[in-house]
Amino acid sequence: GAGNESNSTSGSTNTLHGAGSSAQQAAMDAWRSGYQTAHSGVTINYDPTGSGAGIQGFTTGALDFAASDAALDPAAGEVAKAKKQCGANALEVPDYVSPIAVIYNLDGVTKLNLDAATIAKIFAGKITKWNDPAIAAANAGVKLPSTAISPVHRSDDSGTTQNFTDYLSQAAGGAWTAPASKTWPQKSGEAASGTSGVVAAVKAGAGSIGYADNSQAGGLTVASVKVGSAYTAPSADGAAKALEASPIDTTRTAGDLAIKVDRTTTAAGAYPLMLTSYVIACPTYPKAKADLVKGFLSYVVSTDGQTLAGKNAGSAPLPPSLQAKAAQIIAGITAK
Amino acid sequence: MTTVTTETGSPKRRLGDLVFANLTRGAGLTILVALAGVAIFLTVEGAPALGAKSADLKGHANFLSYVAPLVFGTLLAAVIALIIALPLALGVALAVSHFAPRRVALVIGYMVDLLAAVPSVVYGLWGIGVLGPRLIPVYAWLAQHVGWFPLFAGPASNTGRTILTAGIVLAIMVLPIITAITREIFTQTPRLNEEAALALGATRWEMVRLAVLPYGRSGIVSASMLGLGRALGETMAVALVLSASGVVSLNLISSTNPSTIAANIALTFADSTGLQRNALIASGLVLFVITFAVNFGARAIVSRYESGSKA
Amino acid sequence: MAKSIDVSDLNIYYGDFLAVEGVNMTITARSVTALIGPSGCGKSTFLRTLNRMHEVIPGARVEGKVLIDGQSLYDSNVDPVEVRRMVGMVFQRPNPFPTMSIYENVLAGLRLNNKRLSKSEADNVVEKSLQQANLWNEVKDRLNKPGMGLSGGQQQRLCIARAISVEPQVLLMDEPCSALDPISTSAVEDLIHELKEQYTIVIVTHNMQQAARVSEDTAFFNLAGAGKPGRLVEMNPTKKIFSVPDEEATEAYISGRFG
Amino acid sequence: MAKSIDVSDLNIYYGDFLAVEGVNMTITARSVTALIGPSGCGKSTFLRTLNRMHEVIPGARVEGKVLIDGQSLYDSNVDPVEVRRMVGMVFQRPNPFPTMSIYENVLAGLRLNNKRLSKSEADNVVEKSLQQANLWNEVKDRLNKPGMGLSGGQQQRLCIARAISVEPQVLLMDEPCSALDPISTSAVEDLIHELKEQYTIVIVTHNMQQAARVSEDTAFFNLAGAGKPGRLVEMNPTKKIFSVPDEEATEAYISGRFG
Amino acid sequence: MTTLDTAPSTGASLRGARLPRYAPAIAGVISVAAAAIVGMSLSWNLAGMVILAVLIYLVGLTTWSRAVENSRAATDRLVTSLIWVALGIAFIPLVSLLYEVISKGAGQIDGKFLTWTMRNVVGQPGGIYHAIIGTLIITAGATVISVPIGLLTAVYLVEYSAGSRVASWIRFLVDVMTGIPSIVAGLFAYALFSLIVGPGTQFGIGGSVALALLMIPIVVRSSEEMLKLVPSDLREAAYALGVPKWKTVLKVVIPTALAGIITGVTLAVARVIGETAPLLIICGSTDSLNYNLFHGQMASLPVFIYTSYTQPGLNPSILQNMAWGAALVLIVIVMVLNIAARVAGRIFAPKTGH
Ligand SMILES: Nc1ncnc2c1ncn2[C@@H]1O[C@H](COP(=O)(O)OP(=O)(O)OP(=O)(O)O)[C@@H](O)[C@H]1O
Ligand SMILES: Nc1ncnc2c1ncn2[C@@H]1O[C@H](COP(=O)(O)OP(=O)(O)OP(=O)(O)O)[C@@H](O)[C@H]1O
Ligand SMILES: [Mg+2]
Ligand SMILES: [Mg+2]
Repeated sequence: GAGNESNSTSGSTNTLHGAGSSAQQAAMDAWRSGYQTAHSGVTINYDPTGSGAGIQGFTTGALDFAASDAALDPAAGEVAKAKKQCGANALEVPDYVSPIAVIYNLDGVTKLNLDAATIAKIFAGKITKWNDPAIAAANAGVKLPSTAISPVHRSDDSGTTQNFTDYLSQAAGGAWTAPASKTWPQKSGEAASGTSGVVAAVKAGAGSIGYADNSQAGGLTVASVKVGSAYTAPSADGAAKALEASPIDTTRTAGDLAIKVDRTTTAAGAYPLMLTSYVIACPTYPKAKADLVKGFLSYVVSTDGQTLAGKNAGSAPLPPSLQAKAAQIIAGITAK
Repeated sequence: MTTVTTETGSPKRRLGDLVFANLTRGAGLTILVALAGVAIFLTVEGAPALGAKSADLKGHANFLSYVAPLVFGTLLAAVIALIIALPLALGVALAVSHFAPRRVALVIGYMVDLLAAVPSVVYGLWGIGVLGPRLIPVYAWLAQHVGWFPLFAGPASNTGRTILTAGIVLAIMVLPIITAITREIFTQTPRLNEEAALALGATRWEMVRLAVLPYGRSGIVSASMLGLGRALGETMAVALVLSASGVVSLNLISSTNPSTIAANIALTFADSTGLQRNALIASGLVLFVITFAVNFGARAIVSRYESGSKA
Repeated sequence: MAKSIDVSDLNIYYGDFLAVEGVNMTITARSVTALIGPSGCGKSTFLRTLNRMHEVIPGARVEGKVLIDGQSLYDSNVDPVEVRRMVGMVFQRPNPFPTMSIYENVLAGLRLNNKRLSKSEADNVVEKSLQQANLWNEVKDRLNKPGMGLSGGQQQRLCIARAISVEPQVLLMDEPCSALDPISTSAVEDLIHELKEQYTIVIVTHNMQQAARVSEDTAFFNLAGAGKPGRLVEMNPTKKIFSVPDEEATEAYISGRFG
Repeated sequence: MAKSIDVSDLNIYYGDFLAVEGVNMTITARSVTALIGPSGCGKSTFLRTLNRMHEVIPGARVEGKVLIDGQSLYDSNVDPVEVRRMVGMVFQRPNPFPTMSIYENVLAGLRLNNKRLSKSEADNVVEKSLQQANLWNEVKDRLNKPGMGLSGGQQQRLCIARAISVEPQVLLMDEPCSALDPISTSAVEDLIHELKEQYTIVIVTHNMQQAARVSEDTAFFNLAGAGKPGRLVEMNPTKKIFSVPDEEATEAYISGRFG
Repeated sequence: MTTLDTAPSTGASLRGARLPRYAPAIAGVISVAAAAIVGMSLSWNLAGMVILAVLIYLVGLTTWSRAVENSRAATDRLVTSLIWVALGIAFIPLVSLLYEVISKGAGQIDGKFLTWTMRNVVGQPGGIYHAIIGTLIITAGATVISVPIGLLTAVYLVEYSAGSRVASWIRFLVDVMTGIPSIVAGLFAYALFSLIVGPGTQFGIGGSVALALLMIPIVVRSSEEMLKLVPSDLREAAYALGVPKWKTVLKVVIPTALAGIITGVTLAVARVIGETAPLLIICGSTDSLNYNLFHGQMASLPVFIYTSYTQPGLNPSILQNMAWGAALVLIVIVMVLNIAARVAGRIFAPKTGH
């Protein structure tokens, strides 16, 4: 047996299976480890297969819970399917909030200000040189070279792309015409798989710019984004503030905390280019599982859990009001 | 006069033969069933994609226009790989079988096995981390000096993650397969034929041309076929290395490249649902059909050679 | 110009195994020399050292000298390819090239020399060689069929045709007739008679009568005992060997009372 | 109990190619019958029909009858495996099993037919068979070495040992001596003499002297012409064939003046 | 020279025109020197100089040989050189790759790395025991499925089919099967078990089935080649001893071909053991140990490498370094298999020499 596994129980009934958002993986690892350490004999599997697969696995009953970068989509029938699977309206709470950084690699430029329209034009291939007047205007005093801009995007489908394009389509005025989508909508620029792929590509290519989860921007220079009239650098705090400023979707049922993120907020210090991710579960479970699901998810949204995620995944803790609501919803999980 | 005509295999069979023959035939039929299973599943699950809307097809109007650029990219990458790998592989195989001293040949053999032992993911990591960056200046040079040639039109990628890089990585990955098979065939060349050539005063290369290559001809074709098959379907290395934008372009050195079917499936399958997934499976079916067609062509070549030599 | 061959103190090894030991022999130009001896005594092995075919077997090597017209065969600056072009060989087992037609098989050697042959020249060579090998009549209607489709004896005669088509100066034959019927055999023997006018011929044979019929000189090889290397017991004019051999062992072997 | 063989109106085909036509022949039990004839006339082909080895070649088939002691070989309820167990065969080219040692090669026939042999029984069979094949002295110290490591002649004698170790009732030999030296050849001939006391032996040979020495009856095969099938020209007691043959062609062939 | 006008005139002397034995070495030294001088004066980088040196060598040696020897010798030298150049080119990536894997991976490997799993390990290096075990179990499963089917099919094709139509179909479809992309095999297994067991099922045996689908054609093809190479002489020898066909196949034909068959199977294992795509779909991933092939997600080295590298979390270097370590372990496992197979191959190989 393994040196660190005395009584591995993978595959037994003390096991939860979850899958979905790959953005949540680092946080999930921390939560699982924390929970498994505190409750020996419990195994919680989490497969970062992607949000869509997570929801699908959940609605077909293959999973005990799912994590998704987008709330269940009523239009696509996801809400109804989840309801059918659970026998009642599914629970859905945000558990993971993380700023998305615009990262770049430009020799000698350590600080860069960009507004949403400029970012949109860069990624749409309309601005092709770093010393373009639109960039220069926002960066007085910075010596911009004439290097060609090489925008890097995700080649795989991802929640990061979904939130990034959502931001562009809401905040860039008319500069970005495509709707939000987890698939990159342009046919130009460099494509890389996974956050680490984007980070690596930006690191490798002089003049590159890309977007990635802030926690993984590791070592790269990060642009500040125009919010209101100021330029704000990505931070956990800023993301939490932007989330706080966003309304909850009131068309949803009581257990469904879907949030309509306001990308155009002007609240001071807010950073609206961020990703909000949810955990989805049923309100009732078979007896053997109910306590386990309730216990684990409670831990996830607890202050401890959120702090741990912040430490290990660089995410922003949920704003207190939201956290309280989430905890209350999860506490309502019961045994069948 | 009673005339009895006996065909091969008499009617009376022994029990052992009966059991064993049917066992082996059963194994063969299992393969047919498995293959039919794959084809049927892909067809059934892929069929709904024909009715998919552009929202499920990354903005393409219908499935055909969705899959066409992927087919193009798949073929392009595989052909680049084969063009690079085949001469190298034959060279290595001949070195092992006929040119290197026995000890050296043994070492080369181990090295080739080592090359085959490297998992495709690692090739992907190596392609991004080592090969791509090394090729940046080469691509810049090509774009500058031979940019008039459509293959090198540029602008050169500044990360080196182009379809040419992917092709090179694929070439390295299929090299051991082609080498291993051709080497095996080459070493099996009957000594009698090799000696016949040498005794006629053939140089080593002439002996190879006279006795070894003709003997290995169909082996070379089937080895290339295996290599091509792997290059067509290779997933992870391409998914990691290639900067795929889904365009149709013969430009080998820019950062805007065609994607391949397999890489596209790998990158988007997990996060896909409903008709998107059907479309991916249908593209898998297309890939399947392409490999089928490639193999069909290769078989035709092989059988033409064979019938030509026996007649 | 045919060549004489001088062999002195030749030891022949397969790796560490000494197969043939201490051969000293002079083979006269424009004559036929027969090698006889019991199975496994190293006749084939010795024969192959005369055109450096021995060294194509991994680990095989020789010690000693082989001189062809005074030129050492094993000198470091001698090209084995040249040697083999000059010293042709016919093997114990027929070995036509399996992918080639009969026609191409005969021409294989000439084609190597980059000779651009016109169709009619090639046709001539093929016909002449096949006729010399007494095969022409049997195959003239299927020259474009594969050489492997022939019977064993036909294949062997095809190989002889192939070897003589390049007109070597020395011709080594390792039991060339062991798969041939008497008609073909006597045709080959006639051919040997013709060729020795120009060429030096060395032939291994198990057939005493054949040795007596075709050769001027005969060399008798034998094993000193089980596990011991083969060696040359006696070499003398064939007439003498078959009438009054110097050695007891030779007489015993030839008369069929052996060991 | 040795068997006599009756062949009537036998046509032998390779696919559509008629190789041998209209053979009628009676082979006496407990005697040696030699098959002679020029290369390609179908001696090997005919021989292989006597133990149904012919049919293992794809497309090969026969028309006509072969009776062994009155039993038709080609009846639909006859098991070819049984036939071959009863009618042993030695081939033109030596073919020892490469994965087996000399010892195992000799025992292959018994072992593969599921005979349980004690160690000492096995040792006896091996020694006896190898001695009969005149190979024992050469290999007795390396019985566990691979059979492929022997010289051509040694390999052939190993194959003879293998064939006789299962004590067949008829023994077919396709030029068994063509790769053997005279010593081994005469040992094999002696062996044939011994065996014919019990067994029926059919031997293909190119060596007239051998045919004359070993056989009671001789069958002469010939081709009626190029491209025509081979056929049996004459079958008669060997003495008669070699002195006053019925057919002109036979005499021409035997005396070396042919066609 | 009286009668010789018909014989090849080059045969006049054995010696004559021949480059010295060390000619390639001379040519090598000269071309390296020339390339270095040109390269340095134009301040090229090493790669440029090496390419130039190779070109000078190829052209120089061939020209020299053509001038001194003859065109056939020159061609022989050119081809020989090209073969060595091909070898060199083929090994550049191997050396680079091994350097990369070893330099990044070797430092990772210690007792903990090999005996721990990733269970409850966050933000610090853990171990890959679960992935090693998973890979071994899944691949063993695939081998157990594919070798009997593959070998028996090959026997059918070579020994029993006698050119039947079914056989030509099987042969043809096996060829097609070699082209099945691994990801399609993964999709197949996923769908199969979704139907049999339930939607979205992920477990080890699914991976075994997917890998077996990839292995079978390789096993069939290589075994078929090897069986075909067994001389028909041997089959006839056995038949003539009255050995039934099936026994001939089992006791004579297969043993003779065994070395080649084992090599083929090993190549097949080497081919699939590093497959990522199908396992990603059908085996999922877990950070805990799972010995049960038939239940629960199972980790495997390739998937571990892929997920660790692409989703390395907050402190990317930890998991990415572990990925390199795991890559090294995977390569070593395959090499050990290879060597074991070679040893086995040698043991079973037909013995010829003394
Ligand atoms: N390739 C080889 N490797 C090792 N030993 C060999 C090889 N070929 C032959 N020998 C050994 O060398 C010795 C001489 O063999 P060789 O074939 O020269 O005999 P031979 O006189 O031609 O016999 P035969 O009349 O049967 O053809 C024998 O002991 C044989 O076993
Ligand atoms: N496997 C085969 N397929 C087709 N034709 C064959 C085959 N084997 C032999 N033949 C043909 O059948 C005829 C008889 O051949 P066979 O080998 O029986 O002659 P043979 O008398 O034994 O000759 P040799 O004395 O040379 O051994 C020849 O024309 C030969 O080309
Ligand atoms: Mg010999
Ligand atoms: Mg014959």
